[in-house]
Amino acid sequence: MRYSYFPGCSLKGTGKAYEESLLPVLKALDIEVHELEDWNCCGATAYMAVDESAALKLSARNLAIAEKAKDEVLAPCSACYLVLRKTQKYIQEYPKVGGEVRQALQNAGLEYSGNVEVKHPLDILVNKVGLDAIKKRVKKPLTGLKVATYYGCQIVRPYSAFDNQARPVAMDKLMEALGATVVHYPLKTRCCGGSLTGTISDVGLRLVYILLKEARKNGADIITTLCPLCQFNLDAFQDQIKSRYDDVTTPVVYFTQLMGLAFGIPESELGLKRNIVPAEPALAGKV
Amino acid sequence: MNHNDSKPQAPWEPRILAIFCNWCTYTAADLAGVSRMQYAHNVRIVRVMCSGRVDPQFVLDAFARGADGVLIGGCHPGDCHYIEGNYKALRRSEMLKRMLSDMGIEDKRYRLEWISAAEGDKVQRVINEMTADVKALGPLNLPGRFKDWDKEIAELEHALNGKGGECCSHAKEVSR
Amino acid sequence: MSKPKVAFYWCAACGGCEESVVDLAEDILGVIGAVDIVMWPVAMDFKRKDIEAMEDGSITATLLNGAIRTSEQEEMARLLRKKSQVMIAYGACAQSGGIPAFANQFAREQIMKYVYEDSPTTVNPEKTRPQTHFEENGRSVELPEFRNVVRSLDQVVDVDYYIPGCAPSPKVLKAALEALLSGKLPPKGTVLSPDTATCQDCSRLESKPQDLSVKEYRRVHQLKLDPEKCFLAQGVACMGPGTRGGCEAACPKGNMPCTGCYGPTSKVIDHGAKLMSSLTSILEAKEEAAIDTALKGIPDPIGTFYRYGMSKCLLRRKVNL
Amino acid sequence: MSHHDHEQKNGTHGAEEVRIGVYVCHCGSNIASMVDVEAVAKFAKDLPGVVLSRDYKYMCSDPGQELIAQDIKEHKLNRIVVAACSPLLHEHTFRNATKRAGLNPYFMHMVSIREHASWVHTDRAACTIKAKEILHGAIARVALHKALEKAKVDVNPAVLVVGGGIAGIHSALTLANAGKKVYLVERDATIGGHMARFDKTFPTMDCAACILTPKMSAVRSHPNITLWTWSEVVKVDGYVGNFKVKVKRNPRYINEDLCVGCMECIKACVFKEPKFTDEFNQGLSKRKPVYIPFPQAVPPVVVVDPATCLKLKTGKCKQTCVEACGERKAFDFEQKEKFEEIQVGTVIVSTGFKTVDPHKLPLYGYGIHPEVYTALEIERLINASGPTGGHLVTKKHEEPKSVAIIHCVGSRDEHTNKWCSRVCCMYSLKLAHMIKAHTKAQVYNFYIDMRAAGKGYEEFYNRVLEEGVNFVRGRVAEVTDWAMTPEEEGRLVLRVEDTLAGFVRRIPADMVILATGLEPQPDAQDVRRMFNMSCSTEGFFLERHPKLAPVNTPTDGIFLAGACQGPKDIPDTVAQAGAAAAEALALIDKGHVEIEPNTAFVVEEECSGCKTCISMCPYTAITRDEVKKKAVINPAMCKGCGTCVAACPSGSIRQNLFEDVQVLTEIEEVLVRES
Repeated sequence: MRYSYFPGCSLKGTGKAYEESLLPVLKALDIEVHELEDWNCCGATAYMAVDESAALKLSARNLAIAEKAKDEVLAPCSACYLVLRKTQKYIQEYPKVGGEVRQALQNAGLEYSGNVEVKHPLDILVNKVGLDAIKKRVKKPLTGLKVATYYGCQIVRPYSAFDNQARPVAMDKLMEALGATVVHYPLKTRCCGGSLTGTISDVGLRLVYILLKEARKNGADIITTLCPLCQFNLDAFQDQIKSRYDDVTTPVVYFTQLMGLAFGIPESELGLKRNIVPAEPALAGKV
Repeated sequence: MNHNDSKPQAPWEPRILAIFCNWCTYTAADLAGVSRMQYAHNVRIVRVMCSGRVDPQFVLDAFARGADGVLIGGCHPGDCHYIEGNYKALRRSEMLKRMLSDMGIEDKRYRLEWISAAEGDKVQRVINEMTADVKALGPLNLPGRFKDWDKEIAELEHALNGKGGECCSHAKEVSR
Repeated sequence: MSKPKVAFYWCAACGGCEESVVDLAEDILGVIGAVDIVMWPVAMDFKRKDIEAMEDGSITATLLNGAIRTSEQEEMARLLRKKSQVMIAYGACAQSGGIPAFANQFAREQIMKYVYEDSPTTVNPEKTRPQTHFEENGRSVELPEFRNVVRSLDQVVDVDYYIPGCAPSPKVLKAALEALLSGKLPPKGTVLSPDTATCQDCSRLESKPQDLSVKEYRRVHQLKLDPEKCFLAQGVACMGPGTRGGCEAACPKGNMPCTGCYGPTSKVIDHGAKLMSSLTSILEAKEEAAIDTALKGIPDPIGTFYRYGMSKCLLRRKVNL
Repeated sequence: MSHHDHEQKNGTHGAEEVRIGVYVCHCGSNIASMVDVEAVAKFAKDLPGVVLSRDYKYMCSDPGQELIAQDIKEHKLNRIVVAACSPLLHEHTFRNATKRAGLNPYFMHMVSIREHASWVHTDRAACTIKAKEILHGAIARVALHKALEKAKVDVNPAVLVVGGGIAGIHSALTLANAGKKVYLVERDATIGGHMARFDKTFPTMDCAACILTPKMSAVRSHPNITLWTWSEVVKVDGYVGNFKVKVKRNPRYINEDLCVGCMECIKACVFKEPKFTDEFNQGLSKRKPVYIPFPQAVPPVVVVDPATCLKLKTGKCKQTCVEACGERKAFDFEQKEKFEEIQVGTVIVSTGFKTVDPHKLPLYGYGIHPEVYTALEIERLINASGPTGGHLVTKKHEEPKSVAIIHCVGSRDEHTNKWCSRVCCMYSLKLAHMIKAHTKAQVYNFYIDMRAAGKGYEEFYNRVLEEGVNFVRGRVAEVTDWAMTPEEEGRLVLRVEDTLAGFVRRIPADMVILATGLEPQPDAQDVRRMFNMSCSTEGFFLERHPKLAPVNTPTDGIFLAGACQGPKDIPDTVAQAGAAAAEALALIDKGHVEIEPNTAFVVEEECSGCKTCISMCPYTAITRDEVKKKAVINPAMCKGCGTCVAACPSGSIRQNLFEDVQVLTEIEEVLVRES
C-alpha cells in the first residue's frame, strides 16, 4: 500500500506526537507514505468560515498536487480530512463552485479531475489492512487497559462514510484488536469544545469536563482519540478543570500511540513524552 | 385540390399539423377549449390513441402534403396511459430530428411536447410559440417545390411530344 | 412467329445490373434462346436509331436499370417506354434512385463545382465546365443536360413492374422473365419479389431474442461480428426487418448486415422513415441524452436508412437546395 | 401517395358505394357564434361520397340523434360524420345512434369544432375555414372505415386474492359470500397479517383478535374459499377474465388435512425448551422447530421449520413429534414444494406493507439499547397472548416509570421515507392510552404534527390528552444512555428540542417506543412486474386513478386492496377491500368484458416474423407463433395504443380505426387549404 501523506499544520505543531506515532505504525504494517510535495493549509475552520471560496481553492490545490502523485491521500487530522473531502464534494456537486476552483487551479498551472480519494488512517487500518493483520502484528497486547474511544465530530460528520455517523465503532474494534478493554462511552462524538476553549473558555472547558468526567465514570484508564484538536483540548486544560470543577484527570493519547506500544515500538519513539497529562502511570504495567 | 392551385391567400398563414395522443394531449386541448384559452388558428389536430402510434412516415407525409410545421403531443414520461408508448415516440423523435435537419427542414418546424391532460395552458403556449416560430421561418410549401423540381422533366416531355403537363407518377402525385 | 423482343438499358448506375443478367449463368442461354434481345449496352452494340426505327409497342419488355440523372437518360427512358409493351424498373437505382440518388442531398452547382474545380484530383485552372451545346468550325456537339434531381424511373415514365435489388439476384430475375414470357403477369405496379421482409429468409432470425432492446448501436468495424447471431442482437443496425425479401439474406450470409437494397415492402410508403422507426423503437434508453448516445452508432441516418431509396423518400430531396 | 396506398384505399371500401351523411352541430351558440355552420355544411355537400349534409341546433339531443337514424334509413347512408363537441364527450352517443339505425357504429366518425375551434378562436372567418378543414379530414377518413365488432371475452368467475391480511380476508369473504370461488394465497403459515399481531384497534379500542379471528375461521370454513398458506404466486399469464396463475406451495412437512392442531407434537419435540426466534412475537420470545405461529392461527396447523428441525437438518432425530402425532400420521418429512395451476378471471392484490427497519436510524439506538422497542414489539408485549402475558415490563422485568413514544420514525424524513405513514400518530395514541391503563408510567409522545384525521380520531386524541399523556412537539435528536444527573442513571435519555417550549430538553425514560412507518414490501417490484402493474415513486402499487379508480390498476381485472397501495389504517383497508371485491363482482356478474375494437392485428402473409413488435407491447399481447414463425396479437390483451404498428418495419401490423391509410388520409385532407 502507498499513500500521499498530508500532515496539515497540526501534525507538524501541536499534534506532532500524532505524526511521530503514526509513521512508525504505518511502517510496521508495510504501508508506504510519501509526504505530499509542497502541500499547503487544508483550508480548515477559520478560513472556511471567513471566505469559503478561497478556502476551497486552497484546499483543492492539495488535491490537484495529490492527483499528480497518483496515490490516495492520507489525512490523519480530522479537520484536514473533513475539509479535503468537503472540497471534493463541492467541486463535484456544485458546477459553479467547481468551475471557479478549476479556473483558480488553472491560473496556477494545476488541474483537478476528481480522481483522488482522501482517506483517514483509521479507515485504512480497520477496513483495508484489517484487524487480523493488525492482531498478528501485536507484540505486547494492552491487556487490562481500559480505554474510552473518543472520535470527536469531524471524523464522522458530515462527509465521512467509513463508519456509523451516530455511533462509530472503528476505533473500538481496533482497540480490542490491540487487547485493550473498551469502556462504554456514550459521548464518543460529542463536541470537544473546539476553539471555544480559547475563546469562551467557560463553555469550552465545561464541554471538556463533561467528556473527561464520563470517561472516568465509566472506568477508563485512558482516553484515545484521532484528532489533534480533540487531543489538545482534552489534554491541555485538565489542571484548570481540576480547579474549576473536580479532579477528572485522565491521560489522552492518540490511537496510533497505543498501536505503537502494542506493536512493541519503544515509548520514546511514539511522542508520549509530549503529553501534558502524562500517560505513563496509566500505562504502567499494562504495556 | 392542391392548395397551390387555389388562389393565393394574403397574408400567408402557416399550416401546422398536430398529432395528439388521446389520453393526455388531446384531452388537454379539450381542456384549453373548455377554459376558453385563445390560441392561433393555424393548427389542425389529428387524434391517435398514443404518441407511440405516431409513425415517422406521418410526419414526412405531412410535410410533403404542405404542412409548414408538425407538432406531436404525448403524455409526460412515466405517465403514458400505455405505460411506455411515449418513450418509443421520444426515441423515434430524436432520430427524426436529425434526419429532418439533414434534409434541410429547420428544427423549429418539428416539435415533440409532453402535455398532460391538466395542461390546457401548455397547449395554448406551445401552439402559439410554434405558430410564431414557423411564421418567422416562412412557408415550407413542399408541394410547390416538388412542382418546381419537376418543371425540368415537364419541359422535356413538352419538347418531345408537344404534350404539356403530367406524365409521371410524381407529377400526378403532386397534383392530388 | 418471331420471338418476343426484350431490351435492357443502362442509365445512372454502376453497371452491376447489366452484369446481373449474366449471373443467370447457363440459364442465360435459355433466355437468349427464348427472346430477341434488341438492346443490351453491356453486351451488344445496338444504336438508339435502331430502337427509334421500331414500331411503338413492338418491344415486349424493357428492363431498364439505373436512375434518371441526365436528359439523355430521360429521353432513352421515354423512347423505350414508347416502344415497349411492358416497362420494368430493373434494380434499386431504377426503382428508387439507388446510390446515385444520394446526390439529391446536393445542388447541381455544388456537384459541378466539386467535380470540375474542388476535387483534389482535378486540375482545371480555367475552371472549364462541360457545355450542353458546343460549336467549332461549323460543327456542333450536344451534351445531355445534367438534371437538378436524381429520379427513379417511375418519376419519369410510366412503369409496369419493378425488379428490386442491388443488383437483383438471378433467382428474382429468372422468375420475372419466366412470368413475362409465360404472360402470367401480376397486377401493374407489382414489385416482382416476395412481399415479406428479409428476416424471414435469414438464418440468424432464431438467434434474435423475443424481448430485444438495444443498448447502443455500433458500427460494423467497432466490434467482431458474430457469424451466427442476429445483427440487431449484436447492436448493429440491420435493415433486414424492413426490407423486401428475395435476396435470400445474401449479406447476412456473408456476415454483413442488410443495407436495404430490395426496398420496402408494399405496405410501407417511406422506406427510410419506417426503418428508422423500428430501429429506434427497440432502444433501451428512455431520455434524450441517453437516446442520442445510443444512436451515435448511426452517424449518417440518411445514408443508412435511404441508402437505395432517396428518390422515393417522401421529401424526395434535400428541400432547401 | 405511392401506388401501394391506392391499392389499400380501394381495397378498403371496394365494391360498396360510400354514402356519407354529414352533421354540423350548432351546440346552441357555442359553435354557431364563431363558426358559420351553414357554410360548413354546404361546403361538405360537394365533397366526394357525401350524399347529405346538415347543420342542426343540438346534435346530441334526442331529435338530433333521431335525425341521424332516420337519414341512415331514408338515404341509405353507410358513413356518418358528426362535427360537434369533443369525441371524448359524445362519440359513444353518436356511435349508439348509428347502431340503433342498424349501421355499424364504427362507420361513424366524430370531430371537434367546439373545443378545438369555436371556443379557442375569435376570428370567425378563420375559425370557419378551420372547421371546414377538420371536417374535410373526417369525411375523407370515414370513407375508409370498416365495420368493427367489440370483442366479448367471458370472465372466469373465480377470483385470486393475494395476501391474507385483513384486506385479503375481507375481500375474499365478500366474494365468497356472493357465491364466487376464491383462491386466497398467503406467504406466511397463517393468515391474519399485521392485524393479528395487534392487541387493540384505535380509536374504538376493540380487541383486534376479537374482531379478526372470527373472520379468519370463517375463511377457513367457507366452502367457496380455497386457502393456501405457506404459498406464493410465482407466475401470472393471460388477461382480464382469463388469468392463468401458478402458485408455489412450500413444504410444511405436515399434511394439512390430517393435522388437527392439537399441538401434542410441539410438547413432544426433542427440544424440551423453545430456543429459536419466534417471528410472530417479533423475536421477543422463542419457539421450537415445530410450532404454530399463534394459538388462533388459521389454518390451526403446525409447521416444521427446516432450518432448525434436527430431522430435516441432520436426518438424525428421535422424532418424538411423530410418535406424539401417532395414528394421525400428519407428519411428512418427505414433503417437497409443489405447484398449483389455477384459472381465475380477476385478481385482488392485497400484499400489505412492511414496517421501517429502525436500524436505519442509529440515533434512536435501536439494537444498541435493549430498552428501545418498535411499536409492533410493544403490541406483542402488551398483548395478553404475548410473551409477557400482556404485562408491559422492561427486559429486567421491571415496570417502567416512564415510557417515551417517538413518532415519525422512518416517515416524513429526508433520510428514509418522505411520506407520512398515516397510522403512526393514531397507534402511538393507542399505545399511550394502553400503557396508561396497564402501568403507572409517565408516557411521552414526541411528535412533529398530530395527524388524527378520521372518524372519532380527534376525539380519541383529546381523550388521551386528558388521561395525562405528555406531548412534546419536536423531533428527537438522540436516545442516549449518558446520564447527566443521578436521576438519569441507568435509564435512557431523549434529547429533543421542545419546539413549543422553545428549548432543548433531556427526558429520561425506561422504555422507548419507535413508531416505525409503513413501507412497501421488499419484493413489491417483482410483484408489480408479475401482475403488470406500476409502482409510485415510493414503491407502493399505483392505482389507475387516485380519485376515480382508486382500487383499479392499469391492467384490467387486477385490483388493489389495503396498504400495498399506500399506508392505510384498518377502516380504510377494509373499505378498500370491499371496493375491490365489488369491482371484481361487477366484472364477474356481467359475465364478459367488451374490448374496444381499436386493437392491432398482424397481417399474417405480410409478417416476416422479425420479432420487432414483441418487445413493443407492455401488455405482452404479442407473441410469436413458433410454428408459422409469425407474430400474433391477442386482441383481448391488446389495449390499442398502436405502438407496434408504428414500429413494424414492414407495415404488416394494422390498427383498427387507426390504419396507416386512414390516418394518412386524414392528415392529407386536413392540410388541403379551403377558402
